[in-house]
Amino acid sequence: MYSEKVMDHFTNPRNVGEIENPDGEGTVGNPTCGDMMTIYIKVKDDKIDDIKFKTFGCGAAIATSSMITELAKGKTVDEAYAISRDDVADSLDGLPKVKMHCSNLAADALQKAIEDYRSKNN
Amino acid sequence: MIYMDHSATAPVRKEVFEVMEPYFTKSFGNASTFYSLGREAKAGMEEARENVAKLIGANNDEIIFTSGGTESDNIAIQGIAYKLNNAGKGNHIITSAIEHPAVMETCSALEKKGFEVTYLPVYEEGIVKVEDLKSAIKEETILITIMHANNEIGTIQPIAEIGKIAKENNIKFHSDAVQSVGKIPVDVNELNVDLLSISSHKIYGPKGVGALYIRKRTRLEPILYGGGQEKDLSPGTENVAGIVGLGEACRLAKEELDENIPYITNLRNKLIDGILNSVEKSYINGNIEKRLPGNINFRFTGIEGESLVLMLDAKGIDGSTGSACSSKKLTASHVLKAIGLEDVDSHGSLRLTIGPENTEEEVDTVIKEIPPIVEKLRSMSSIWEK
Amino acid sequence: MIYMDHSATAPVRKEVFEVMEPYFTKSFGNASTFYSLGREAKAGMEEARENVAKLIGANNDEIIFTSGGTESDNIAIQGIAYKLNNAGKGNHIITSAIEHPAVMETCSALEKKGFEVTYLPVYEEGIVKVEDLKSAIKEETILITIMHANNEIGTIQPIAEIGKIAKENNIKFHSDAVQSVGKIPVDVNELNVDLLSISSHKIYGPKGVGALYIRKRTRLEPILYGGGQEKDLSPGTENVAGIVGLGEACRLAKEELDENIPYITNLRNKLIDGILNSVEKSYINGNIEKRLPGNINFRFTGIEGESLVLMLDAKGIDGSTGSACSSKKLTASHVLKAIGLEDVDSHGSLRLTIGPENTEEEVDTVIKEIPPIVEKLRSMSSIWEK
Ligand SMILES: Cc1ncc(COP(=O)(O)O)c(C=O)c1O
Ligand SMILES: Cc1ncc(COP(=O)(O)O)c(C=O)c1O
Ligand code: FES
Ligand code: FES
Repeated sequence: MYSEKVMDHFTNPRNVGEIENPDGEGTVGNPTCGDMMTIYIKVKDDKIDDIKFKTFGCGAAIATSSMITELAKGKTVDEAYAISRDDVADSLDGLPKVKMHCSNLAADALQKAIEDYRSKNN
Repeated sequence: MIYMDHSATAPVRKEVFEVMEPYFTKSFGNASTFYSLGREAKAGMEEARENVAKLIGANNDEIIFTSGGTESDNIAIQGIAYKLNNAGKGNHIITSAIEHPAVMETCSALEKKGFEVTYLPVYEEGIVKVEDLKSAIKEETILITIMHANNEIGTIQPIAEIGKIAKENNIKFHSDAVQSVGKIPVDVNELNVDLLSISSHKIYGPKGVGALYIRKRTRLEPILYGGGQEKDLSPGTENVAGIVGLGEACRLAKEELDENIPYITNLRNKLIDGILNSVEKSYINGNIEKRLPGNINFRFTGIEGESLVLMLDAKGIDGSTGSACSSKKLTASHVLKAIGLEDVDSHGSLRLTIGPENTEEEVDTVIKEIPPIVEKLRSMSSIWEK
Repeated sequence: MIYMDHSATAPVRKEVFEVMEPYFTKSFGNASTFYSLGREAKAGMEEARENVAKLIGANNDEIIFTSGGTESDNIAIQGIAYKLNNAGKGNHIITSAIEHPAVMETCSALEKKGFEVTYLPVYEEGIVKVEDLKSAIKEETILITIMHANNEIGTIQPIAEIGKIAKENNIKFHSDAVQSVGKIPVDVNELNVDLLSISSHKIYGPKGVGALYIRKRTRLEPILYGGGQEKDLSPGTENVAGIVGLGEACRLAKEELDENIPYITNLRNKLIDGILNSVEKSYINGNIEKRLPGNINFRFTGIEGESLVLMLDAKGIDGSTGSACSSKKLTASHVLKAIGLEDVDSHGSLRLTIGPENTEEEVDTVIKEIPPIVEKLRSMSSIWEK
């Protein structure tokens, strides 16, 4: 059902946890299937310096959360903001069809965290 | 592998497989033909019919073979509904809120065709109240269909009492006993049922075969048409090997029932205690007493069941969950909803169902493996706070 | 034993059985569960789907698995009839006079529910005329269901031509290909069918499993309800072992088709010639050319088929008859009636159907055994006069 990459990120999730006093924080949740994820970011020199996540959800939800933290880390804020749901799914060698919309919220959570960062720094 | 998903399916037992084997390649005749080879097949089938009948206290000619529990449920429910409705007897059906989709979807299809269906509530316990049933009965009620034991939370319904009320009111009564047959005593006369569904693969028989008990003089409108096999209700060339396998599975189930019940109950209770004592905020869904010997349905706050099942799988432990995330339609189990769980709580369910081949050591392993997995998932959960 | 009743059923081939075996006791998972064991089962099923699809030139996702040819026929015919009738497209169905009961009884049940059914004649040849079909089509025609090859007399219908006409008239077309698949080339696109029924046990797979080809974008009203398996059309826990067996049977059938056809045709012709030359007043029922390679349907004046079959059985030869005496309802085969046989003549029918494992020596034995048996029965017959 899940690709090896998904299973890898699910069993060994990267960057789990919270950041104290983050520069930005974004929480998204999907009412139908009920997953909830929060992304925390630290920004330094306009780059994502640190990023962590916490997720309540299925294997796909955990894997996409983990994957986006890897994709975003070190990127500029604008680059990170441009990461799409499809980018996340592609980096994981795809997600099952039913899970494409429900569990693939990590990009949205990161964008929300970045928006939070931008609103605080304007 | 530690297999604890017996309510989903069970392996074919060695003894059952051995009895089936000759019917594939040697005694392969069509049971409807009358030369020797056909008669051999027919004899195997009729012996199986007797074994099924004996397990549930029925007569041989009250058993028809089907392609599984789903077909049995459909033949029974649609069959009674159309027969009695065509005869002008009414259009009202009573069922419960926690039926298997084979019953639930059949009822809801009938609703779209003009039948009226009452879904009885089951409350936190997961058990229908006989009083609710009584008040739901009306002039137009033609059928009551309520499962014997639930496939998710294992709760056992008061079938004998319901059957008595159905009889008093002259209403046909069907019970989906797919999960109870072979696990607890089932006697069609004690239970007062007119129709009762059985599936082979839940009791160590092969998949794709089942049976339907039809009390004498109960008439059904057929929903499938063909060469007249199985009293014109489940036509098609008989799956002789499968039927023989179901028969043997029933024979063994009857023989071993008295021994299995205390053994399985004991393992189950040990597993429940082990987990509830070591994992905080862990609970059991549904009534703990009136429940199948082998059924456990845990609820762990703050985590999601699909990830839990996957992590257990990685440790070689097979279980299942009613979490929305693991369903095809991404909706939470209707059973967990019916016992009043909010979506977020139904996410955290884990069903472990124990069979006679599970051992005490396996239970010990599971008690050891679950807590750290729950802890790991909680540590990454956005909704878990100590 | 000389088995010449392959149209009734065939043994499971050794190669097929070996592929099925692990799915009973080892890879026994429920294909709907998502842990490893379930995924193994699912993978076996999907490989089988591909093998079925390949044999008939379909796409994998156009194949659903069923519990046999009978269920396939019912799902297809009732499914289209209700779907299109509910959509107000009409209520007229065209079929032939020689369909298998799975089609014929389904059509006649629909007649009772307000559908109109035209049964095309097949004449002495046992083949429908395309001209008759054309004149039968009307505004309200929603479905044509005509079998590919007949199970009794083996005659092959002009399916590709019928399909073309159905297409031109925008009418859904189903063909019961239970007897032709694996015996002669079947390609759903060449045949222009929208739906096509397959049964496993006719092609050396296990009983109790079948498939239905459903052309993309063809919508059916379900007749069975449950857990959503097989596109919601054939719900229930999948018969994984059976499905895997059907898949392997299809793979082998495809591989061996080119070799089998001339081999079987040759045996059949030898047997026909041998009998017609040695038994006076013996005939072949139905067109001799447009016929399945393995099918022979003899007619012996003055004797009755059931006694003939029993005497052959005593000699270790298995065949069958369309005689009224061997049927459950004591009525002559509707197929033999449809080709114009009087009751007394249809009594004398003997069907022998040859498979690839039959040998030339077996054919020689049958040619030797039949004449004295026919003679013996005629000598005691009250209607036989030289
Ligand atoms: C309670 C109940 N009813 C019906 C069924 C359907 O049986 P089958 O899978 O044989 O169609 C099942 C299992 O799937 C079940 O647990
Ligand atoms: C032409 C035809 N259609 C349908 C069927 C029914 O198939 P099954 O026996 O698998 O239900 C048969 C055989 O019995 C057949 O010969
Ligand atoms: S969190 Fe529910 S499907 Fe992924
Ligand atoms: S002669 Fe006996 S049934 Fe026909």
